[in-house]
Amino acid sequence: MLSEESILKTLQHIVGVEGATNDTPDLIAYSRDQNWLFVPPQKPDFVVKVRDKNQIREILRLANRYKLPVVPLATGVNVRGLCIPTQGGIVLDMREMNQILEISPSMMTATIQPGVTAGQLSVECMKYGLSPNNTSAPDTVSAFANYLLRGLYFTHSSEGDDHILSMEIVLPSGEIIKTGSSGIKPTAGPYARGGGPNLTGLFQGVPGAFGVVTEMTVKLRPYPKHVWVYFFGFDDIDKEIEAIDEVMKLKIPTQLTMGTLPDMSKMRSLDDFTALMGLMAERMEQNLSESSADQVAERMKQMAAVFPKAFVGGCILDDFKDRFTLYKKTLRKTFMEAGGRDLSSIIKTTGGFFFFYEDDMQSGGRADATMLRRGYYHALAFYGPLNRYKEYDQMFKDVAVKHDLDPEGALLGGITCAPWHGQQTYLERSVLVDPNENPEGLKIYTKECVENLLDMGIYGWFRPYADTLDATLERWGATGEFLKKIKMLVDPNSIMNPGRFIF
Amino acid sequence: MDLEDWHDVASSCMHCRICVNPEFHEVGGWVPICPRGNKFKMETFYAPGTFELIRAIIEGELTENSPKLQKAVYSCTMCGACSALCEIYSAPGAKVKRMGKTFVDMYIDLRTEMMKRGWGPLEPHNAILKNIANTDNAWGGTRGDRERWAKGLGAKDLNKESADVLYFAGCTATYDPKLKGMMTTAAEIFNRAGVDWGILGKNEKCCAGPSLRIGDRDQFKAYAEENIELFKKSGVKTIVTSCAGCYSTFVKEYPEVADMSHIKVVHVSEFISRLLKSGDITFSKEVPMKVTYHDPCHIGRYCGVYDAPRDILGLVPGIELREMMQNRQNSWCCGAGAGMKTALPDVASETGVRRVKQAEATGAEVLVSSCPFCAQNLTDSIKEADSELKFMDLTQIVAMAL
Amino acid sequence: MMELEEWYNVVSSCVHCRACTSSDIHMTGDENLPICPKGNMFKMESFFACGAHEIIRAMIEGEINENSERLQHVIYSCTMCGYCSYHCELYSPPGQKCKKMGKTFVDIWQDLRADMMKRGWGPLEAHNAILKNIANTDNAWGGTRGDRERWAKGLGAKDLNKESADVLYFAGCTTTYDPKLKAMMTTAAEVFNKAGVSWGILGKNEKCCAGPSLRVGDRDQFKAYAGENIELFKKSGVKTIVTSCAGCYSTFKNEYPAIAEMDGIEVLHVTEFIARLIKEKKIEFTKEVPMKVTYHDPCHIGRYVGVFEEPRTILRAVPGVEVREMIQNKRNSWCCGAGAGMRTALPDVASETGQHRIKQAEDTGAEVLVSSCPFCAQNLMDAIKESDSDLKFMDITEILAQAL
Amino acid sequence: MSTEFSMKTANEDAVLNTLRQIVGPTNATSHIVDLVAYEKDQNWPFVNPHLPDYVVKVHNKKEVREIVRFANRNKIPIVPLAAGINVRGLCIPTQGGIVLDMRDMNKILEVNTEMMTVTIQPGVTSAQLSAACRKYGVRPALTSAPDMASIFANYLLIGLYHSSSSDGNFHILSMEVVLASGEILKTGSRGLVGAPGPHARGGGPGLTELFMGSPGSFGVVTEMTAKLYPDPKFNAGVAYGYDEWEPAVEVSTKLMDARVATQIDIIDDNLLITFLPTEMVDRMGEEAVRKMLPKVVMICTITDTIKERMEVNKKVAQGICKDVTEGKNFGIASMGGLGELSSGGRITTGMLQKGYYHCFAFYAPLNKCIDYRDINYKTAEEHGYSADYDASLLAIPQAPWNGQLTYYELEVLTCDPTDPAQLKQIQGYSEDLVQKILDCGIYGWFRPYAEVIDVTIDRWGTTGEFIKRLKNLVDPNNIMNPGKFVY
Repeated sequence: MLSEESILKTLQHIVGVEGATNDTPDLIAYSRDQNWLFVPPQKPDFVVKVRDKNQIREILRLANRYKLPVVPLATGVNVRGLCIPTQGGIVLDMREMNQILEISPSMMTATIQPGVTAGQLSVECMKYGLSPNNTSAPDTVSAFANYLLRGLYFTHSSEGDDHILSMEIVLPSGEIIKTGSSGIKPTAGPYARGGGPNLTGLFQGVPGAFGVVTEMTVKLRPYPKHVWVYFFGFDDIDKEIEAIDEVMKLKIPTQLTMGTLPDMSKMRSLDDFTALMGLMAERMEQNLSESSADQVAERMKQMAAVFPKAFVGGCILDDFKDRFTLYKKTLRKTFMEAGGRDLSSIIKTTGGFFFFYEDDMQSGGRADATMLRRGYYHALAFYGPLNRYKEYDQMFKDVAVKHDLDPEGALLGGITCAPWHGQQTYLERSVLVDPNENPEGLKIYTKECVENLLDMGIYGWFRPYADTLDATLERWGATGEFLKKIKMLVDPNSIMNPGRFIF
Repeated sequence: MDLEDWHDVASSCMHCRICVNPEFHEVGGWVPICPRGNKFKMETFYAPGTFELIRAIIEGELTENSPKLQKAVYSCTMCGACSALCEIYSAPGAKVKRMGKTFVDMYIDLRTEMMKRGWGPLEPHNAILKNIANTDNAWGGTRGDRERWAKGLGAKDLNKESADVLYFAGCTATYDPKLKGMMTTAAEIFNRAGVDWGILGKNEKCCAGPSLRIGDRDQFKAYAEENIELFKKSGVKTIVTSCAGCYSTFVKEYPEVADMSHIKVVHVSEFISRLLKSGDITFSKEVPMKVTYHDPCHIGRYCGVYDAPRDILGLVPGIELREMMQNRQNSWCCGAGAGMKTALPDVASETGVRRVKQAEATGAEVLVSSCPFCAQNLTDSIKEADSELKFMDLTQIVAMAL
Repeated sequence: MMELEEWYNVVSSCVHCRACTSSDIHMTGDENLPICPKGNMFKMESFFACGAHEIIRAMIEGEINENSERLQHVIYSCTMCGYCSYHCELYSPPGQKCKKMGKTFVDIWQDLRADMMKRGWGPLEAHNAILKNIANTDNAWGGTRGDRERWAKGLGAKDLNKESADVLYFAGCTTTYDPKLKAMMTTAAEVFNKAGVSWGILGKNEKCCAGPSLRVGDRDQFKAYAGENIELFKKSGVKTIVTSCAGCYSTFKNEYPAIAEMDGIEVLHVTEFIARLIKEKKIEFTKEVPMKVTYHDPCHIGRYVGVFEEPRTILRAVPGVEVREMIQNKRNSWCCGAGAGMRTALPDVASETGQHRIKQAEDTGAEVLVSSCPFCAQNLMDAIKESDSDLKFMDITEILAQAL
Repeated sequence: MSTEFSMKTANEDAVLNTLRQIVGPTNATSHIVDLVAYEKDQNWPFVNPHLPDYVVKVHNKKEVREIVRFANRNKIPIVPLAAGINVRGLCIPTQGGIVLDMRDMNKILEVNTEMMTVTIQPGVTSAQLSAACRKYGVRPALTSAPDMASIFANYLLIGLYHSSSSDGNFHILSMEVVLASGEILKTGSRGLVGAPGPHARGGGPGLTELFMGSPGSFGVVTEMTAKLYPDPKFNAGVAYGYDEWEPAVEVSTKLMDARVATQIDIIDDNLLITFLPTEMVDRMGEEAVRKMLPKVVMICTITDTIKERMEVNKKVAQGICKDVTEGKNFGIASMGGLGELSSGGRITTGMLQKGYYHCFAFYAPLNKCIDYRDINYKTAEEHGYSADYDASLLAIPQAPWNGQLTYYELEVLTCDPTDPAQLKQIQGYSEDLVQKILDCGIYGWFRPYAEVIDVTIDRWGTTGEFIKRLKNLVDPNNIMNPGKFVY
């Protein structure tokens, strides 16, 4: 094994003296995030700032030869510890590798590097009258990593979550793989899916465990000139689900979020509200923070009188006026006929949540970051069919009661995902237990919910987070074994973000 | 506060990096906002990195000093931008806001802890502290020179007489000959408006803001107590200062040392704006100039004084004010803050040059601000960037229009 | 009739698009149905037309150079219903090439069996029995010549060996020698008399049309009988020949012209002739026949020649009859299973194919399955028994007899 | 009395006996009469015919698994065949071995209108599936290949559909693959035990697309769940003929940008003729019909479940067409067979009319359409074909429209390869055209046809190497349809 000095010297030879460091202050900055309960903090041995793929290639070759773990980090903003070097090694900080290599209006594509953030991409695309599929995550996240791990988008219910056309991956061996247009030289451009097996899917959904993705070409769409945010209340969740299914099958909504709301009459103060409404309350709390206590109580009473048992909210984005108005009319008619009440105006004035998203929905932004205000954001997120929403919801409530947590203490929210086959819905149960107060309680609660979900049957986890992986492995059968084989093929020395996916 | 008291805030950083770039809708582009991080790039030099450093120091994970630690801690201009952004969106900002504080308070306590452990400050900082201790000002200027600028400008000597307004010039403006105009114009305006004002002259001491921001809490406490005594003794109701640093120190730090509630502290831009509104002074001459205004962090982000300077410029006939891309709470720091100009001049210069470039981009001929530190650094930066821009203090513009 | 080698270009242009294996959904009630009896039964690709093309190519190229039971099974289990040819003709190369030559795949399969006989690889024992019968008794069933005219006694049929008439009614061996089918001829006679048609029969001198010999592969026997028959027809001086047997009809229409000139004698199937009589108002139906029927198009008058509408006009003309179409009808009909010597050589194919058709007939809810060909009649009646269906089989003439 | 015909043949051996134990005596054969049917298809100029050693009719997954495991142990090549009508020799056993005939493994296991998914076996044909789905008021992605094709294989090889311009051409949600080792790999949501149905894509890396785009070279796919779409009750069409290509390309680009079309086809006159009913062409004579046809036709079909949306989209489409140029309106009705667009059919078999269907199919941006046309016409002329009669071009813009992803097909439909001179001509033309197109730059080939795959491998660089390593991982003994894909 090389000594630490010689490794540092080699790294500095590759990226320059300023680019590589093993000073403790630098290492500390990369050692943890708020998900410490499930991903224990760990300092890397080295931090390297890279600027281009040749540097990455040399570093990977070095790491592969001496079995040094490598953790690729685009901006590191995932609050789920995906970039914490749990086995030490090198953190490959690609924040400065943030060029938008090309935006092509005629091709409606953008070719970006890992460090490009969602806000940066949205701003640049706007100059061409275009827009990427904007993530609902804060705009400081790396758009690159968000597409790689398939995030949530304001176009989730009409465009789905696959927005990568082709990408370039550096394997630990130093080889560079081109997916999608299968890299036939000379190619007409790294844009679209070419023939033969498409490898793009293989390297998606995996936090840098198969190789370092250094470049990707993503889909753009015309800037949505028209945006309409809606919020409907339902008292009958079954009718609501039926109406949602009908609307999704008509291929109308751009984003559709749904969920049940806790019993509003129990709300007295803002703290009740925050506890009951969970994530949705953050921005409200901010809006109400200036008003006096009784103003707040008055606002709570107003809302309690109006709030439904279940809600459907979201937006419609389109660039053609008459098609846009047709969608609005059809969606409203479908929901109203199913017993929905249009609460948009009331919600806009009282709580405001959902509507603080309005300009984000059109052009991206960071309103969603308000979810982080409590200092912890722990959520169990998975994909399942919408028609089993009630079963999943009931399960979470039962487990909460079992651990004497308030069953109404959190919201099971769902976002419908195009192309809607299998009623594929993103379902998230935000867990409002503060890990600092009751770490063990949260761990037990999460473990039990994960086991129950797997027993009840889900389509798959939203992402391979640490708290879901081990329970899933035994149930993955031959597919799990096959993924291990693929991992051994691309990363025989298991240096790529080890311990983060399968092994 | 002690550093330990910040443990909860420090360990609740979500690493969401909202503090690294301002909201692009407001700014119209994806731009950096943290001078230190933008220059050194490593995460240690951004707020999330600093939070982890503080947590590591408190928890004993980081037990010995190192040049990298010093560089990380002392290259921060304390411009407060990260705090302003985090406050809106994320956890540490929300907690700090509930405490009525900002990240700057934490960074100050970090430097106090560094000094306590003998891990800092840097040599040039010690020179500043020594100057303040010996000559009551950071520049080593003699007490005698304190009042030289005011000779023949009709300023009462508040050590003996009494007046409504105490004009606190501030060391930097007093001892930097290039900035003399800031005070003389202020005096001219007071007289023109018939304001009953005076100065402390020789007895005017440094507000000790720099000592606090370098980490010498004791020196700051001593000077703060003396100054507050002096202010009470002078019996004035209002203190007006041209120096943004003094202004923020009087408004935010002094109340924690001793009761200051009986005295109202007003920045010169606020005072002039009030005089204009009350009609005590009016503009008569045309000032056909294209200008852009730089918000000094200590009056802007620290205290929310954004509109007064713009109201003034708005009333100046013939002037055209063009906003820079990054303005108000999203302003880019001039680079001089927290002893940067003396200790890490490369940070000050690089930050200043970037601000000059932003000013040029507006097509303005003159870059205006209202803080002696910004004045010094931006003037130097204009030279370094050999830009055709001219720097003028707000009061100089007012003088031209009177 | 051609040598097998002459088909080389057609068979090797098969693109294996398998249009010959299932129906075009737009033609069969939006259902994707099997169309090839032997393929549907034995499943292997060799039992479909595209398989047969490759086998022929292999036999021509010598890749298949020895006989085998498998080869015989593949070749002789084909009822020659022509459905595959019809579908290939629509878009694919072999069918299009045949169409330009004015031929169909049936010609290929006939030449293939001729080649098999030439090579001594066929036909099967059961086929040889048929050929021997025809050679000895001028009919495939071994019936005596004397019995040829027994059915016509007292029905006013002129003896065209001595007298002359406008129409020669050619009964056909199967109709003549199968007692169950006697009514087909007697009703035809009754209709002719009622319509005042001057008609006669050849009686003892009526010989087998030798269609079966051609389809079994004995081209020489066919040529001989065809020549004699054409002479007989010309000598009888009739203007029109009417036959109840679909097999004889297609042989006279499609095969005889290649043997010798027919001097413009018009050949009509009994359904065409009766439809004409109805149009000319020579006969009309008076009695009510309240019956739900479904009509099975015999391949030899339907797909081979194109007689689809006439039988239906007859049925519609009979008061009280409700005609219901099966899902596979007219040019898309499923074969009854009896064609090309199947009933004698591979009865299992005939039976299963027949029962498949019975099920389709039952699905229409009709009480009576009607057709107009003795082979179909025999096989469908047996199939009704085997699948113990409560359908009844009637020849079309029997129905109109009830309404006269 | 049923006659027994034995299938006895000289080359019966232990392998055949094992196969017969697995699938039953009548379902496995090595008789020459049965083998010849699998020996060739019309692409023999580029995939030389070869007899399989055995043909096996399988009916369920268990049989497939046992056969694959047996073949892997004895290193016997396996060629999976769903309907085998790809007319490009993908199922020709070029290295002998076992042809796995899955034509009778053709059950539609589940049509689920609530989940809008259908679970099918390999032998299910497009006609069978589209007819079955219509009963439920839904439709699968209707392939523009003839409806006798296996829709299963068509989805696996990523075909072309009557809605490729709006639904794209990825219709598989999850599938079950039997690997050479006999392991059964379940992709998408099937992989997770207890998943609520094989209906959707699960999280984590997508393995489904790994087994798409190659002719069974990575394993035998035995079951898949595919997407269903609502059966469009309303359909309209906008079709314009142009004598220049530029307006056709410009209109299509704008229509795709506006996302109003279900399908856009840009067809030149040489190809258009094959779609017209043969009687009409024979009756009027090819020359007269050619005069009637414009040089290139842009057909935009708009189908929808919501009437108003179809009207809105149609209005936008007509607006776009008018803005570009006043093209000659070309009624779809006159297209005869093309009316089958909404229900699937056999019209495209017409392209095979002349007995041989030589085509190059690849993906590339629409804005290079005219370059490819010129390359095809020039190369055709150089090899003695006439650009006006023989060489033709079809372009179909694909969703997702990013990268102006367009399917191109350059054809010569007038060659009869049985004539040695024409055979040499087409092979020369093909070799020349491959290089020219690759030099001009494409995204990738439509399918790994024989005549393009070996030329492409050396241009595929490390990606090609990586795919070889993947193939080696799943099929170490190279028994899966060897020689057809990477090696």
